[in-house]
Amino acid sequence: MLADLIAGAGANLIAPAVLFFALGAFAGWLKSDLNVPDQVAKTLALYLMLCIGFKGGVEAAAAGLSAQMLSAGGLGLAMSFAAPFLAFSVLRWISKLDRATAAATAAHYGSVSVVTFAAASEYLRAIGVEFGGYMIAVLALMETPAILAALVIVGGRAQSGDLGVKPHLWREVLLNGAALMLVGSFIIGVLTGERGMTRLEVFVGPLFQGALCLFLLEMGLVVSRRMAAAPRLNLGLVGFALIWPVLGALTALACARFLGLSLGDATLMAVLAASASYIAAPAAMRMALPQADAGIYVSLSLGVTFPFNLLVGIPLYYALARIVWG
Amino acid sequence: MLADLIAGAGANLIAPAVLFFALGAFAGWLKSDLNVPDQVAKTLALYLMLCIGFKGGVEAAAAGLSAQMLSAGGLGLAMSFAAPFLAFSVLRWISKLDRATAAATAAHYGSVSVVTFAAASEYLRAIGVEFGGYMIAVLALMETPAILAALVIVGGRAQSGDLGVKPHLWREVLLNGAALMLVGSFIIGVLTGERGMTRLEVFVGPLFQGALCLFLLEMGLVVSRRMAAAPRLNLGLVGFALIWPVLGALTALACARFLGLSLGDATLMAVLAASASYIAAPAAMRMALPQADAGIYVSLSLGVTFPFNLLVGIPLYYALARIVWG
Amino acid sequence: MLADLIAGAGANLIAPAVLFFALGAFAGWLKSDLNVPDQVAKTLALYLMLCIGFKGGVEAAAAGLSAQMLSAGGLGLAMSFAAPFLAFSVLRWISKLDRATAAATAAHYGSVSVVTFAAASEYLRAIGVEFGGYMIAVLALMETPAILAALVIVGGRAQSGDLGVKPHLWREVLLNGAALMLVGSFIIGVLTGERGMTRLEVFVGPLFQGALCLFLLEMGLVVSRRMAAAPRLNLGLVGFALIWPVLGALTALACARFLGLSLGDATLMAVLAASASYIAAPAAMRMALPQADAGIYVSLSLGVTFPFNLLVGIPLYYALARIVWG
Amino acid sequence: MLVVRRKLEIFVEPHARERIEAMLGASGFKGWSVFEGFEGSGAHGVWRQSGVDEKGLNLLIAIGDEQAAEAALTWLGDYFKIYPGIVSASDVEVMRAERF
Amino acid sequence: MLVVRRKLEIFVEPHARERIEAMLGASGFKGWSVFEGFEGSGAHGVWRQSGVDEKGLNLLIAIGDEQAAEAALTWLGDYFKIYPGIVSASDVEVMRAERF
Amino acid sequence: MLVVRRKLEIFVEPHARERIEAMLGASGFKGWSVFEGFEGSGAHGVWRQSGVDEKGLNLLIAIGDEQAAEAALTWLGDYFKIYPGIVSASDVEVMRAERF
Ligand SMILES: Nc1ncnc2c1ncn2[C@@H]1O[C@H](COP(=O)(O)O)[C@@H](O)[C@H]1O
Ligand SMILES: Nc1ncnc2c1ncn2[C@@H]1O[C@H](COP(=O)(O)O)[C@@H](O)[C@H]1O
Ligand SMILES: Nc1ncnc2c1ncn2[C@@H]1O[C@H](COP(=O)(O)O)[C@@H](O)[C@H]1O
Ligand code: NA
Ligand code: NA
Ligand code: NA
Repeated sequence: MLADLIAGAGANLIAPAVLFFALGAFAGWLKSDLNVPDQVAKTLALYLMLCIGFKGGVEAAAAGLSAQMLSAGGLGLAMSFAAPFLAFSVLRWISKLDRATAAATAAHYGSVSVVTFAAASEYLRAIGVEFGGYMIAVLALMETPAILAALVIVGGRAQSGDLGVKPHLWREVLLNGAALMLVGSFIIGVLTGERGMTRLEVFVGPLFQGALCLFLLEMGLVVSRRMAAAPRLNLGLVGFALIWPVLGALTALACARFLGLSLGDATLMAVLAASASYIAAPAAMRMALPQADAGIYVSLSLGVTFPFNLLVGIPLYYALARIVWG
Repeated sequence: MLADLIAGAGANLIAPAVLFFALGAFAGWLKSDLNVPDQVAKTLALYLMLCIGFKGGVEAAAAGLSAQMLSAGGLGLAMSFAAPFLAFSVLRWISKLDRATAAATAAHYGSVSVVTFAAASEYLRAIGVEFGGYMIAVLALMETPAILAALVIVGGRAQSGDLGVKPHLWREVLLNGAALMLVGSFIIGVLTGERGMTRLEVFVGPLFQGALCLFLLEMGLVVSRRMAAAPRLNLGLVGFALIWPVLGALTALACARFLGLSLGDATLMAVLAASASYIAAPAAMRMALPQADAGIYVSLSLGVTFPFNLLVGIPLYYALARIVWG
Repeated sequence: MLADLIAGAGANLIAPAVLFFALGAFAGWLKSDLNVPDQVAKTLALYLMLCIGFKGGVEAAAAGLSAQMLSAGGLGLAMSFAAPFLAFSVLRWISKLDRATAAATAAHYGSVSVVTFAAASEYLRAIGVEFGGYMIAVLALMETPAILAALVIVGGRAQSGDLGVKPHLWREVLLNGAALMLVGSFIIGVLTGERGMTRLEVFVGPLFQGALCLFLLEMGLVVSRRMAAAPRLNLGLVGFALIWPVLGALTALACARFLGLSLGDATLMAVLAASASYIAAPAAMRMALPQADAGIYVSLSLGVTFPFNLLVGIPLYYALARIVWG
Repeated sequence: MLVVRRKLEIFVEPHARERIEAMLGASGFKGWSVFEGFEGSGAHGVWRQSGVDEKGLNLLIAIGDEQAAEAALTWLGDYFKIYPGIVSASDVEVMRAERF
Repeated sequence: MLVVRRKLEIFVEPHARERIEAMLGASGFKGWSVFEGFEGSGAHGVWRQSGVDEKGLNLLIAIGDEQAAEAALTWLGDYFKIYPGIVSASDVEVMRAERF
Repeated sequence: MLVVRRKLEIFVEPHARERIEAMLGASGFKGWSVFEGFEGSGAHGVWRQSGVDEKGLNLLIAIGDEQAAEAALTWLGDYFKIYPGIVSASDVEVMRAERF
């Protein structure tokens, strides 16, 4: 078992995508001028959404509706909305974060990271573990509730007052480009099914791996640049960013077991619970809670939790799932 | 027959590329921040030219010179130059457009849309209808004459006077990047033939579909953004933008039949006649006829005619061609 | 033999990538607005590094350490460091270049061009000549020493004095993005080996050709734009830019023969010796020797030597190698 | 032929762009242009446009008359109390007074 | 050590860039820099750089002496009678007077 | 409510960006923004950002007080003796004086 775990972790660490992340982080640490231009990085992100959404949609269409799917969706929604309340309390308790920053951080941990999900699904594919295409729909469902939860927590305290931010905020939360791309591609996958897949096979298949490498290279660069500039991360916060994901993953596994999800679905569920948003949530928080300290919440989610999940978390959650699934 | 037509239209509507166009239009309508960065969109356009040109060149080289090819070329040239005169008269008659705006709009409808052509050739490929690679040369031939015709129509009336615009205008018209890329790639295709194709097969083949999806996504966004800002489109103008293409397609089919073109070639000929330029023509008109209202001509060609052809026109023209070809 | 040479040159000239370079040069000469947006061109460059490095790494891992590899590396290092001293003397002798410009130019010719290397390896692949993956490591080794040599030549004479340029310069020289990407991808290739290759096969394989076409198109545009603006290239300098590469290639072949390298490795060694840097060296020289005339050194390396090697040099060096290898 | 008008240069996070454009129109500006920043530094720390995270900066340049500038500056005074960014104002000369 | 010179900021459609650069040189400017806009609004409506259609805006910044600025403004006065765009002029201080 | 401050616009090659940002901080500027140029012309010839070769230009805009500007201009005076580029200075009005 332990040997398996170590082997799994090792295999993960020498996956090209993970190594490109390390290369990026290393280059950033050395202050090299290596970088993926911003418009290309944005397009890669969009492309990853397209692939993940489309493949999920095609598979979901092939599998049809199922009870598992509904269970997974319900569980995802519930966890995404509930987690911020718990995370907020924990953060206030272990750190001296002000309410706004604590709420904003909590929103990040309730929401999810699409790239972490992508890396996890590649990991499962590489080791031959199956999972449902509808997990992409679950992913999409989990992006927003956590953001709403944070707004509930802060309540009337948001300062953004009467500068006309409200309608823009709702649009940002519900219609941000990445989310729309994911959901739209999922629906297109469902509509075109296998016929669409034959046309896009190469585009969403073998290319995806390479694009993920390039994107993770840039993420590595961003992470190390950000950590070099990050100011006030104390031990409590870093601890939170490392332990919360593991506890989240365990909770997700327990619930998934209870609901009868498959091993693959449960692993992805755990990954979603463990992952923290670094696109949708920060964008919404900058608008809605400008008094919160972005230096904290982005550093934690992008700088600590993301690498942890990518390097250690994914194989760990899978190993834990295998223990639970026997 | 009618059932066939409806089935064809249905199949077209659930082609991934068409659905991504719809996704873009929908996102734009909701004012989502979804967008394909401009440098990437420009590169996608260039890449589409490369693929279309190169594939056409390889096929044209394999087929050699033929009478059909010359007929198609001559027909294309003639239609592109003649159409603007007719369109100009019609536009002046049905609407209150000033001469310059009417001439500029007429130029758009005489010229052609490469993306519409690309979508049509994908449609034909998907349903297994063959067409000649030289149709790409016809496409290239049809870009410019319409622009010259518009300048003839306006005659000395152009205001751009002595600001040194002339040489720049000629360069823009004859050597614009997109046209050069298309023609250059066609020639490279002819020169390298099958040997070149074996090297670029994956690059110009399976990738093309995916790139078309991304590009059409952005086109959908641009179309709905533009229509939201479009001011004064009256019923007459919208009617023109919907009916002119169909009449143009019918004329093209009749001539093609008369000249003995094949079913596939004739369908593409109809698509070319029906399509309206949204890159080359607007760029030239902004330079040469600055007094013309770009809000009109781009809204009509990009906002009305392009979606119409993409969603309805292509399968319709093919169905009509099948009726004529028996 | 001569017939072979001519056939080889002819085959090279109708390779798609070479033709796209010609198309770019032609479009630039006509002052067309055709261009590959800068962020995309930068990404293509990065992507070429990724592919070259990764493929080389995978092959090097499969082959293991060898004496040939060490010989090639040593030879490369030595040539890259020694060449600038010789080139400097020759340049001072044949032209009236000031010391700084002569030293900067010499640095370019001691260093190497990755794209020339890429074109050469595609050429060898197309005609079925094998070469070692470790040649990529040799390529990487040859980028920097020439730059250091130029700094040694100029010695205390650099003006950049006390504006804090030193640490930035070292970082630029040793950690420039392109070099790091190449070396990093090579190491990733070594670490992931065949397993990594199965995942990235399509991404680094069939796509590479197409990306090279697009990148060379942009290079053609840049070359003709630059040559249009280039001022004072006299016959002596142009002669240097054409003859130095051939002599460099011959020297490399002689040494390679002496060291017992294979035909493929020797050809690439000759290409490396013949090629001149147009990214790493100019960037370093702009920083370190601002008093040197960039109009000279970039025009020579990018405007004269690069096209010469691409169009004529590569098949020529291979033909020469075949004569030597019998 | 040249007349004096006010030029505002507004540096804000991208999420505010749309709102500020609406405000400029409401304040009486008849035109503006937006540029994208590459990197920078300020009271809220350093940033660099990356395409991976949400960071970025837009520069809005708007030339208009005194009243429009006044109105915009008042709005921006409130805005910058809670959001990052700065604004600078200066006099410039333009042609075609009726256009501003 | 600082001397006063004129700075022009010229906002025009991309198709005019080359012509205007030639004009600047002919007017006596010894240098200029061009930037690309992202989006904007004016008398000719709103635009946004998209890569799909031909829209866009270039900002040319040119610093030069009084005569050069005068000559350029005269040319631009004619230009803006028929093409979209604006120009603003202002005084700036620069080093190395002989360079401008 | 508005106070006068100095605005520097510094046009330099990309390789100098980092050094100049460090210098701005050391000179007392509390913020700056960087933009990327598209093409241009000057005493060192014409350039265009291409992604293939190393050419390019960065525009750094920094608003600060008199002393900071003075210090930066002195440094830049030396810098421009050997490297390409220019700097222009002008007065602008800003809100929140304590921020500059
Ligand atoms: N003094 C300044 N000069 C130029 N740009 C500034 C200045 N202060 C702030 N900025 C820009 O505005 C952004 C946000 O400012 P701040 O709210 O001070 O962090 C910074 O990151 C800079 O890009
Ligand atoms: N007052 C203004 N301030 C800043 N930019 C402007 C202004 N007026 C026009 N522009 C820019 O110039 C473009 C063309 O102007 P116009 O001819 O007024 O449509 C606009 O789309 C803006 O990008
Ligand atoms: N007078 C000027 N106005 C605006 N930008 C300039 C001016 N002079 C130089 N530049 C910019 O600074 C770069 C380097 O200047 P130089 O050292 O004069 O070649 C030029 O390529 C332009 O982009
Ligand atoms: Na989560
Ligand atoms: Na047409
Ligand atoms: Na060399």
